[in-house]
Amino acid sequence: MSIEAFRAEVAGWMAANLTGRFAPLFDRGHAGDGDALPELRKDWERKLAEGGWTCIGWPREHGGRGLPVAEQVVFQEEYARAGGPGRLGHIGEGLLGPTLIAFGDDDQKRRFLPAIREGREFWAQGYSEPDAGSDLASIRTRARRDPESGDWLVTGQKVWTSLAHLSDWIFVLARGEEGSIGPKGLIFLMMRLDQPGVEIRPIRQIGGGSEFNATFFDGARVKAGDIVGVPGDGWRIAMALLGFERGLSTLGQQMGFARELDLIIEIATENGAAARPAIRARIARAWAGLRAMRHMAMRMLADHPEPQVQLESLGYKYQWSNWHRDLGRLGMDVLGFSGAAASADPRVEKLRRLFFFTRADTVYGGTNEIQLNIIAERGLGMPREPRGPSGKGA
Amino acid sequence: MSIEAFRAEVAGWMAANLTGRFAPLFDRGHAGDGDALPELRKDWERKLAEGGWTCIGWPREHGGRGLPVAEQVVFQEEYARAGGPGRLGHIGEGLLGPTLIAFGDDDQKRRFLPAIREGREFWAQGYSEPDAGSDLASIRTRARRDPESGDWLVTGQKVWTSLAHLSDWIFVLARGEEGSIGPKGLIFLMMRLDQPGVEIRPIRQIGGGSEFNATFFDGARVKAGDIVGVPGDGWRIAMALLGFERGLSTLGQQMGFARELDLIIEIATENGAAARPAIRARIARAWAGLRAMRHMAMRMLADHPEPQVQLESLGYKYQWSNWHRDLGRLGMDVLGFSGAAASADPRVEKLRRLFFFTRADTVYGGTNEIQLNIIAERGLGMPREPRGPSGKGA
Amino acid sequence: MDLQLSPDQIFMRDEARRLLAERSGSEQLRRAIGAGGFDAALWSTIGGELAWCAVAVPEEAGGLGLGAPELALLAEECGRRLAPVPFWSSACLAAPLVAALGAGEAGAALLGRIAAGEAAACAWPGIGGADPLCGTIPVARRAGGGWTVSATIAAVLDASSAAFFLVPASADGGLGLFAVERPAAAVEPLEGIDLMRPAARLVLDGAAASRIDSAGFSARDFDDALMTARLAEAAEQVGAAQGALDLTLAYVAERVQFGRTIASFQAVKHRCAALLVEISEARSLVHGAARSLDPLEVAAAGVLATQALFRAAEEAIQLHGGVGNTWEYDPHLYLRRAQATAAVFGSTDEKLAIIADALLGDAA
Amino acid sequence: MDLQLSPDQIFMRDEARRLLAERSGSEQLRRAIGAGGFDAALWSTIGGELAWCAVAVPEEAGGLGLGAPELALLAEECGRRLAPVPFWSSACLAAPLVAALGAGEAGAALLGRIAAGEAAACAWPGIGGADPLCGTIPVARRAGGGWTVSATIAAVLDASSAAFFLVPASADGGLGLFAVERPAAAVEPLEGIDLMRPAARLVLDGAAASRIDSAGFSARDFDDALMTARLAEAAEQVGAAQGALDLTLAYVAERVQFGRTIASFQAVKHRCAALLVEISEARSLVHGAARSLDPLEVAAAGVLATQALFRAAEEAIQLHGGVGNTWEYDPHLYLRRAQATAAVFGSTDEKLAIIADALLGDAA
Repeated sequence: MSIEAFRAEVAGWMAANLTGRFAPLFDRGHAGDGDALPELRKDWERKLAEGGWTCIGWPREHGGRGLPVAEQVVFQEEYARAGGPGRLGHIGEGLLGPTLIAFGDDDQKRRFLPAIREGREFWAQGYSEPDAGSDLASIRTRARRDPESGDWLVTGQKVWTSLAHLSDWIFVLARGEEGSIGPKGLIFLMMRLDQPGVEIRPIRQIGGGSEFNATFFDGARVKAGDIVGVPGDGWRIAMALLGFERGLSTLGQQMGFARELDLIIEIATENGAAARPAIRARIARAWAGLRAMRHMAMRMLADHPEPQVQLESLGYKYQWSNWHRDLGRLGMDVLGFSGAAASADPRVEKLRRLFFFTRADTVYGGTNEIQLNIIAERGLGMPREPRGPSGKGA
Repeated sequence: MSIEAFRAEVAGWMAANLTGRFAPLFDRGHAGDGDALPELRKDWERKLAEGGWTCIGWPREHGGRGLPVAEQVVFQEEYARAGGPGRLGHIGEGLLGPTLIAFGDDDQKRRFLPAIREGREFWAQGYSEPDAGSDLASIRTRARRDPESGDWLVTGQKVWTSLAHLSDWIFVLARGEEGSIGPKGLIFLMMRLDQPGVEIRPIRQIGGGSEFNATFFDGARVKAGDIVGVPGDGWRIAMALLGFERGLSTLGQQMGFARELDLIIEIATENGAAARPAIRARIARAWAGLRAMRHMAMRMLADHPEPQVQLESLGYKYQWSNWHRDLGRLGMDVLGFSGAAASADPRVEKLRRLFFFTRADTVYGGTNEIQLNIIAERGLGMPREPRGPSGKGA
Repeated sequence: MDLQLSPDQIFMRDEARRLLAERSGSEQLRRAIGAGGFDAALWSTIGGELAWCAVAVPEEAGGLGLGAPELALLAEECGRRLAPVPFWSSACLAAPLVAALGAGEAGAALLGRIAAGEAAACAWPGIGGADPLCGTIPVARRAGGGWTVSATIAAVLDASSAAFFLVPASADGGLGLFAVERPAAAVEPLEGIDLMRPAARLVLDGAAASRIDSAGFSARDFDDALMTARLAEAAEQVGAAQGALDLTLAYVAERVQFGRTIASFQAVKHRCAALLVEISEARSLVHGAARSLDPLEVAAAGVLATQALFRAAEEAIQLHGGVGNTWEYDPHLYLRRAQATAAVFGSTDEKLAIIADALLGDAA
Repeated sequence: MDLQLSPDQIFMRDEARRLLAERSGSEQLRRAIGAGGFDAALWSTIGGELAWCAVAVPEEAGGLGLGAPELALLAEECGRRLAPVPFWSSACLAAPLVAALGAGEAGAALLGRIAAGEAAACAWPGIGGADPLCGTIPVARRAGGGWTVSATIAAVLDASSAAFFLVPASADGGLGLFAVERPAAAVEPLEGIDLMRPAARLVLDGAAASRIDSAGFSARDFDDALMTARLAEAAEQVGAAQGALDLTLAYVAERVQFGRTIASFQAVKHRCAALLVEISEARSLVHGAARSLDPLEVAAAGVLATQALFRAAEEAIQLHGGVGNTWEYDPHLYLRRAQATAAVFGSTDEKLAIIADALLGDAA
């Protein structure tokens, strides 16, 4: 099938299916709105699965369609263009699945992958902790082996466990070896969320929504067979998983950015802000940045990006998140004072959400500061930032 | 005399004297043009002295006029407003003089202060070294005592010895104690420049001028009586001297800034740049920054600035130097492409000089980076930046 | 000629700072959010007991007869703690407006009420624009011996706590200033982004009004009468910027990552230091402009203060990391103030245009 | 669909990089300054031996028939080392202009000469503006069987090394493109700020000229024919930004202050890292725009590249400290290029206005 035929197929499927009972999902559930309409969105995931639109990049032997990068890009673009809702299946499909494909055993693949692909089980991620935000190596959640059952008993706290209250499983990075420090002695566990030792509390965000949680473990149980790799492998697996996070969703994300910019242009044209030279220049600058991101993604998504591009791709998260944060502010400045008070216009509310939510873009998934450290140290070969005297801190 | 009468007196004197043979000095010899017309400017210094306009803030007992801050401010303003040339006597009057008044012995005061006040002797400063730019404590120039004469013999190199080739004396911070490191064991010496052990080489700056020198000492001799304080006092004295550098010249400097901004406005109005919204906004922003500097100076120059103002004054150098650097760029952007090629218009040449020279503002006298360290550490109480393993470096 | 604060000014500022540190901390702010962005007890202390609103009211009207410099100092302290009280609306906006445009007993009586701690709010159509009277101006009509005013104003700041409203309205073919008592107005609270300065929709349907001015005034007069309010808004922004920096400094001094306090990372130090410079620049301009009340300096103060506050709030969220994006930490309260005030009396580009027009002549 | 470079493109770029690292280093640049900003030997290698100027010349005119992507790659490498040769003027500006507007044998002959390594320069009045033809357009007159052109052009880039000049001129009531051989022109070198791309005043006093186009063209056609030159200028700026960053990284890795390399200070690291992101952003846009030659993307590439280069040059000077302000260190050479190119084909605000007009409609 030609790429254009494939594009038409995606667009056609979306048009035919994102309608009727799924119509309310149009453009919902994205950043800042991530906890919207959860049950309907789970149904939507199953709908997608029936259509063969989940896990299209997974290898065929693991139930995927093994589609090449170009098709995956097209899918992301058309999904976003059609106003497809935020994907509740994203963490399973994009993070845990590839991790299991790379590091899981056959039994795990058999038990977990089909449920992800079919939209039957949803995943949350458990990495950050209150005292280990950017500094994953200093996590303190402990996993001790129950000598009788061979299961692992987990105690501690994770934060920013996105959508844990809507998920069935969570993967957890924990300290599996008593007394270990830093990246050593960590273990990567897969845990059911509906059990007595787990408590999930919503974290209220600055815009008012609650897409993230703090999740508390008090002797929560992980079956012996539900660890990935062996104890001590946790760091290596976690780092690989973070690598999966980047990539294809980029282009769908950019399509969403473009829709946001279009909305800002629409409002600026309506309310007269488009007549102000400073606003005009900022909108033009935003457009330039968006085009740059698009071409950057096209360079990164080449089959074999050359070293120069690999180096530059270290900066992509910093690039998009700061662009997006600025866009959030631009939206408010286009609204002017009318954005400061409430409005019956849902477009205004969308821009207000954008303003608050984009503040998190430069923090989650590696803060600006961590990104710049990584670029300087790994990309430019500059000296590493020294750790403080204690691995744990004051 | 009322402050306004004093203002009129300064203005009147300048109008009456910056004329005739001194007319060519109008607006010359400032930053980027510091080596212009040196002999005539030395004559001008003597003319100023005759008029009683040198060292007006020095205490009466040391030959000054003991004028209060308000009058000194007015003098600086009117001097600048009249287009008075860059002061060749500045280092003697503003730095070495106050240092001797604070730390010198009676003999030194008698020998040096009158010559400074009367415009007979000019001073250069010898602090920075090639391997000790921002890091004064790591200087390596050595001073050894000649056991016979008691004199000091100095060997080493200083850079950024401003106008050393036009000066009679230089003060030098050197390592007086063999094997000492850091701020310990330093000595503050006063050295004649016209002697065999001294070689002065101009440093060509990026704009083409040569206002600074590298000065080489090869056993250059300092008389036993020409050290300030005692050996080992050097650091304390040098730091005090840097404190004298800030202060009143600020307002004269701002008057110069205002003239530069006026020039930019004049050219923008002539060449049509003033019709471009982005240029208009930048000019307005520059004006706002200049007014802020003015009021900041007015707060700092209060007789007893409160602690809040003392803290904020740590940032003043960073503030003005970055403002000025931006102004240099604004001038070129107002010129547009016509600034890229040469011009017969001296105003264009002035803006070109400004563009290049202001690049140095954020470096000399403490780089941006050092300023921010100082503000963070001394002003905000944040942790000190650790020194590296060696005091000397690789 | 210098800008040294007098001992009285320093005393007043330090007392304000002390009071608000105690009475307008994080917990109190949370309670105020629950109460619609208003702390009645704090207002009774500030407006009533301590009579902050009397500061710039003329002595003959029962005030202290001080001026914009003192108002600016108090506004700065209020901003620093985001004090949820209508000090700016009453003391910096309403009082100078009445003092400038009001006349006779009617004006003096209102000033006396403000000085005594009654909250006032101002209602005009164009609060978000550079031109406060853009939009549909309310209409006043003679009724019996008095007046009625009819209007719908989309957003009035601090409306909910106001005892009365000041309304510029067209009257007899010109402009007049009217006071409408709270019971005569319909006030519909809005969900605004600034949680500490609530806005409301105001509906006046033939509301009984008393006229404050004697013989009308021009739009230009009205604009001039807002100069103190513009200046005080910038002062408040400077204070809020300082407050956001205070929060940040406290957090980075405690928060440990990679075995070090965040405050020990040079990039963090440099950003905090640069912020201090930016705030100090804006503060200097506010102090200077408070003496001159020169329209260009006031506009410039607004530009610098808006920018300083936005950066300080942005950095507060960023340097708080994950928790900076949570409701329960305070940085977002400052971001909300930053964005909400960014376009009061015109956006930054409109303020810069005022300056540019003066320096370079009109653009067109 | 992706933007992967082909093996041929990578080979071409890497060879260019290797050559220029060897032949356009700091010492060679110093010698070129002494020779008026031109390295004749390097030009003979690049233009002659290696035929870089043939890259985008159509095959039928003796070129390789490649396009803007390849020119951009070479321009980027030239920019990185500030190669003092008229590659941009000849290959990116003159050749596409002739290819677009020239016709018949006259055009083909000129393209052949450029492809063979003869340097060409373009002379028009408005090089500093968004509109290249603003100002007084040269006048062409028929003389005998041919033409003469008269004009004074204030600044022509790379004029001194040119073998011939391309001059748009008014002819027969329209616009025509003319070639004037070097001996027929008076070239007065100017002291420009960019030491590696010299400008000269060009005086044509009834100079013999040959007409290149067949039937005239519009100002819009002329503007369109410059798209490759605009794009290549942005590419060159990206390269220069990278070159300035290269310098900086090398210096901070060596320079020790306070017992540590400057590179170990986090604030320095973060600034270098942010610069890399900025350069990479501009580079991505240049690579994308080289494929599309979409006017909006080309304008956007100019905006980002101009900004990246200025910042990189500014930071190079700043992070070199004292020596960054001396003539003998190279950072200022990059700053000169940054400022000199900031307004070729219009300033940043004019480029943004092109984009804004397309997205938002005309301002007026």
